[in-house]
Amino acid sequence: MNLKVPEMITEEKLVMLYKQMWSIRFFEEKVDEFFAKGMIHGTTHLAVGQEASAAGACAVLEERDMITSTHRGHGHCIAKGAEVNGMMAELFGRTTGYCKGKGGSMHIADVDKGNLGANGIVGGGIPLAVGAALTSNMKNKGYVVLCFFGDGASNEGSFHEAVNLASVWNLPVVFICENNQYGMSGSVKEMVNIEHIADRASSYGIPGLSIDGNDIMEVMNTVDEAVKHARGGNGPTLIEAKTYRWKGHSKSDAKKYRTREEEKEWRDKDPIARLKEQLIAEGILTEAKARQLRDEAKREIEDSVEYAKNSPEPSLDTLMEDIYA
Amino acid sequence: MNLKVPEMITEEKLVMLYKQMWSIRFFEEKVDEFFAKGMIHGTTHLAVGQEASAAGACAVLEERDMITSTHRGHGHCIAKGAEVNGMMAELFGRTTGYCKGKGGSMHIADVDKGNLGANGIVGGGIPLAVGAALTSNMKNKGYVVLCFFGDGASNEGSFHEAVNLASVWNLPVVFICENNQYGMSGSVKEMVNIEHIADRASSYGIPGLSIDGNDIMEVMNTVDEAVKHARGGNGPTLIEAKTYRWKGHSKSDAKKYRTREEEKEWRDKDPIARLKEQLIAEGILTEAKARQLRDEAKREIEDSVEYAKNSPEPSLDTLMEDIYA
Amino acid sequence: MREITYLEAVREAMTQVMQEDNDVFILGEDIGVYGGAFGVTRGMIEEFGPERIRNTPISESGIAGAAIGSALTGMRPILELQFSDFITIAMDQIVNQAAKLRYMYGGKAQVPMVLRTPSGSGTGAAAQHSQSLEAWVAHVPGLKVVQPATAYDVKGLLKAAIEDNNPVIFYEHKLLYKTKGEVPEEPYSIPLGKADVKREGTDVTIVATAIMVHKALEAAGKLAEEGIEVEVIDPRTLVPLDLETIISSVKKTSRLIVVHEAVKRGGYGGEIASSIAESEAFDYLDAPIKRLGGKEVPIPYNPELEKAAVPQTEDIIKAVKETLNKKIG
Amino acid sequence: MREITYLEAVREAMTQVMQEDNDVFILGEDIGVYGGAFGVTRGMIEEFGPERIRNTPISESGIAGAAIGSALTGMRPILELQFSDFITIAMDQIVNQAAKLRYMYGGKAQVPMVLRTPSGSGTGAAAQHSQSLEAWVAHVPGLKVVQPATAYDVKGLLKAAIEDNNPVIFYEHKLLYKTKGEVPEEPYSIPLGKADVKREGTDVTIVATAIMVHKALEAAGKLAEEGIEVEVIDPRTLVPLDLETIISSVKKTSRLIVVHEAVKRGGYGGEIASSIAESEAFDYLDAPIKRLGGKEVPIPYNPELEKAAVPQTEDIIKAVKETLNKKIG
Ligand SMILES: Cc1ncc(C[n+]2csc(CCOP(=O)(O)OP(=O)(O)O)c2C)c(N)n1
Ligand SMILES: Cc1ncc(C[n+]2csc(CCOP(=O)(O)OP(=O)(O)O)c2C)c(N)n1
Ligand SMILES: [Mg+2]
Ligand SMILES: [Mg+2]
Repeated sequence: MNLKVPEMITEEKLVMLYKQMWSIRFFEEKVDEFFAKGMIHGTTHLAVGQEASAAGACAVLEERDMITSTHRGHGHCIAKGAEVNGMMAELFGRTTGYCKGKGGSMHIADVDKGNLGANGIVGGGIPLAVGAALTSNMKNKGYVVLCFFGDGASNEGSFHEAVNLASVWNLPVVFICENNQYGMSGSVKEMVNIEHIADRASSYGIPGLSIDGNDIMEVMNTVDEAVKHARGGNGPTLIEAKTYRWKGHSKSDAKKYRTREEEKEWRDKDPIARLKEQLIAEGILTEAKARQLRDEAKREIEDSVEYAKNSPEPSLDTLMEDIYA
Repeated sequence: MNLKVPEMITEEKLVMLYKQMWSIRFFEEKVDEFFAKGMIHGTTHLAVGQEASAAGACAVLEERDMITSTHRGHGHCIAKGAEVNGMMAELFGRTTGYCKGKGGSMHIADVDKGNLGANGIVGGGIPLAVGAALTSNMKNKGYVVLCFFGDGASNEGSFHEAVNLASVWNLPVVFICENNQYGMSGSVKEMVNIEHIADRASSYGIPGLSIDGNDIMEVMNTVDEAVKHARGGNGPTLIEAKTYRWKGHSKSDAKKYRTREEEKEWRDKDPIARLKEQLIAEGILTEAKARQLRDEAKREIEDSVEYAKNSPEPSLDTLMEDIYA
Repeated sequence: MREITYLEAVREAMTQVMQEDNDVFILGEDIGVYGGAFGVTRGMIEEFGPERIRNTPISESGIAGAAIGSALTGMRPILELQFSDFITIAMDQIVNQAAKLRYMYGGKAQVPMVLRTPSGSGTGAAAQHSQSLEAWVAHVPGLKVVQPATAYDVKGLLKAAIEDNNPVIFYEHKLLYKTKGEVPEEPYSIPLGKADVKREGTDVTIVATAIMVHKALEAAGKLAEEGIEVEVIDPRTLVPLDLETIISSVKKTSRLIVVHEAVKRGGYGGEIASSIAESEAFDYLDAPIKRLGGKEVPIPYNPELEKAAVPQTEDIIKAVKETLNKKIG
Repeated sequence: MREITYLEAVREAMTQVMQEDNDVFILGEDIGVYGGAFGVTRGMIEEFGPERIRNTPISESGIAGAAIGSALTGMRPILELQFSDFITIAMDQIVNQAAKLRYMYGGKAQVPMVLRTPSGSGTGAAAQHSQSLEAWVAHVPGLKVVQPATAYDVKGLLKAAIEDNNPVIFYEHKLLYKTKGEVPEEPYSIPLGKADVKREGTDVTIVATAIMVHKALEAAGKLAEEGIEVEVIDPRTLVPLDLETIISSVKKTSRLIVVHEAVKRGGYGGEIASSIAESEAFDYLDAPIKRLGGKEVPIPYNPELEKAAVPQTEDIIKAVKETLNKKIG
């Protein structure tokens, strides 16, 4: 293979990742459709356009490694190995959902697979990641925690406190900031007075790297290095993956804060198309195989909708369950 | 004058500052004595050894400029022009105290003189400073806000959120971190993974300067630059003044977390002795005049104790006053 | 009279005060062109510009502090928090700073600010975006707490809150934003600390807050068909609390039910119920005071579970009947 | 039996559990060689080392989150916050994360942690270091809340709290640290949710928490000289709350006074009083339930003002007499 990839990334894995990115995209588009139709309630935050950072970052993890996610967490969840059936069922509020219908989009977790959960509080998951990494160290577990958060979250105090803590305790965390240029309507240009959020690493004496988050190869290589660094006992890294969310912030967003031209520019940097080109150029994929994978991914998402629809609603008796352990 | 000082710093002002530093020290020592004797209750945090950063930073301010202070705030308060009588009376809990006996050491404020108050919450005053600077901008007041805080406070989320806000709004604040090497027992070496707290400025795209906080000249020159920068509409600066607190953290502190040798090293860098030498070398002060100023400062503090002791205790009727405006 | 929505009434109150008083400004996340998470400030940046409709970074503690510091120095900020659950991040600034500065400084400062924030469940946003935490701030001396239930009230109370010289926590209810009511165009204020009898009745008094006012009115309507006359009182402000109005009502009806959406355990209903029990009204009571509140559970995502977590109209009807069937002694 | 202080009992409980269970560790500011702001952990770093007696930077939100994250993944952290007022900085982590994670995840996670923190006034530390904010956390489903009043109780309750699989907020009272009592050397736990009758009596029931237990006992002693027999109940845990024990007592005495140091307005006393009024005990009441609590004021610095801000023994005596003089009907 001419592509520079981490050693655990085989050709099969690359093909799997290509399909996984489609799974993420189709999942999000399906959710978008159902929200628009009023068939799912609540709110949702879609990661269309950001597939490479989720898929790429999780691709280099071991199974025992953990992640913490965000309100925009479906992609991370899929990338960390969740079943789309349970995810879709959760969005439909069914008992077969990951949270038995109690959590919804903003709280999907898959603790068994090492996903410590989405979080409705911007920045709220960052200190949790540090705590999970502390367990890894104190119990000599050897796992690394990958902590996802947004550009907007990097302005929360919780970011600062958590990264400082991880740095002084030299914990195995990789902080990965998905800088999609906006926190809701607030553009990074207005909300942060520096060019690269990765530069905030210098407040904590840890490596800071700013990368193209739409290039899954760069994501994998960078996160892999950071994970190795962490696993080797060398402490945290802050990675900034520059990317873009194609859709609005959440279900209702007139997107007045950005231009259609800007959106077009970023759509042209579609991370899925990019991977496809690379894999075809390498001979790892053919157009036909690519189409087949895409269709499979699509069908699986459609199946997940059937699964969700056919799953039972929770009985009212379950309301007061699962509060205390 | 051969000394490099900001242009508003006259010889008289330097002489005044010499006396002021003694006022701070004697105030603190008197408070220490009364706490030890059980004549003042509550707790207190003394700034002995840190006189240069308080006196020097405030020396270059205009009267309309404001400060926010900390739990270790007596020095800042004196430097911003408060009367020691009202301060001592506050520590004695009397009606003539700055807060009518309701605030005590950790809450002395002198809003008329531009001191927006000490703060019992580590980092709690930093966002307040940003708000005061916002008023300056929105009302075109032209004043600058000097925001004191400690090295320990720089690990609080409030620091991060506030400095980020000031940086994106380009507000006239000067953040001055008095790095006295410890936050209570936590040494900077263990609690921060970088050499200079001033380096945190790079997270916000603002100037960051690390200086000798025991050299009042360096403090004055640096803060003066930063104040001008702010007043000129160029936004905030983060200054780190390295210094040391000679006494324990608060009233009971066995100081097990540091060595007596380290303490001695820093005592040898006494900021008051240093200024005296400089002024004598310049012919601005004589030994005799220096002694006289010191004695005057001492007497004023002793007088303030008399004042406080002779002041009335608040009547119980005042308990429910001053809650709502 | 002209009808507008609760949301429009909030906007109108702010707009009118801001036209009069240059010291008033709004800060918050996405309040500019986006118009705020619920669209309350939509259009305001066009009228007042980005200085006075001030978008902030996502940093609730920092922006609360900035609001407080600006209030301390002469501005009259209105801070919008997108969801009232996020006050958890700003609690130090609100509770240890805003509420206490005046007192700690011996009365030598004031903090005239309003923290506006939507609370309540019913939108499917689950446990971290659906809480009703007003009991926390009502427990803190130095704060005032407002919970308007109608478009008319929200306009008048917000003006009063902005003009108040103290920190006021102003809860808007998400599900009420779209409700309509008659609202005068001209500015008016409703004094903080004045309850409103939303419906007169003789058989039982219901004290209800925020969205529960509407559920109580609905229940009252249905009960009237059965000949039961319910008096519905909306305290409108929790601090100060207008106990007098409640006391007079209880003296008349001899029965009291307190309803709020917030979790019953430790909710403000306990304060209201106990205060009435401690008052002269106690001797008039013909039945124990009953409280209805949210169940002791984080708000779940599933819509049916979500509804079951907070009092509904039928629960109120049931409570009224139970109370009427109870006799003291 | 051996007498030790409340403070020593806290330390002993932690020490004994930590000797048995390697998953238990303590984190907090200055808990290492300094021994913590009140000296509770003094000597522990020597026994357990800096990994398990883990000094943290000053960042209450970060360290709370770290505790929660570690609990979620198999540790059993004890987080020490230097003053309970600082929970304001950690509220998001405690309320939106720790309390809700299990429920939001459909029961697929647990957060076994204890947040220990000293509360209360009386030390002259003024408004930001003297609050009693337990009503806040008691209002939040998913948390348990403990408020021990004696050396014996604190040891047993802390062991139970550490062994509980839920987030427990554990309030120690500053002024109780130096009080002594008989405490067995061997480890024991006191179940959460079990009130303790601290003194038996027949004329009136006082439910008191934390330091007010001692003031109530003092009042009871003085009243006994006048022939008034007061029963003093210490709920010990606010969540879960042992209502049964209070109900039985009220059935016996027919009179109830609830006393806490926290500000009366919105305090947990309202919950206790209202719950009793809603219970079967209501019919046994011969006088209205009375609540005593802190005045609606930030805690002032001056020692005399400070005392006047919270209930004192004389206030309790006065309340008992008033209650005894009142008759229902
Ligand atoms: C503490 C908090 N503040 C505000 C919000 C509302 N909110 C939800 S997502 C969001 C934007 C977050 O921006 P970013 O971190 O960049 O993530 P992105 O949405 O771009 O993925 C905001 C303001 C929230 N959920 N939590
Ligand atoms: C939020 C908060 N956390 C902890 C404390 C307890 N405390 C008071 S001062 C202090 C140390 C502060 O260190 P630093 O900021 O360096 O200031 P210094 O005391 O050295 O002047 C601590 C931990 C507090 N008052 N507030
Ligand atoms: Mg973003
Ligand atoms: Mg320090």
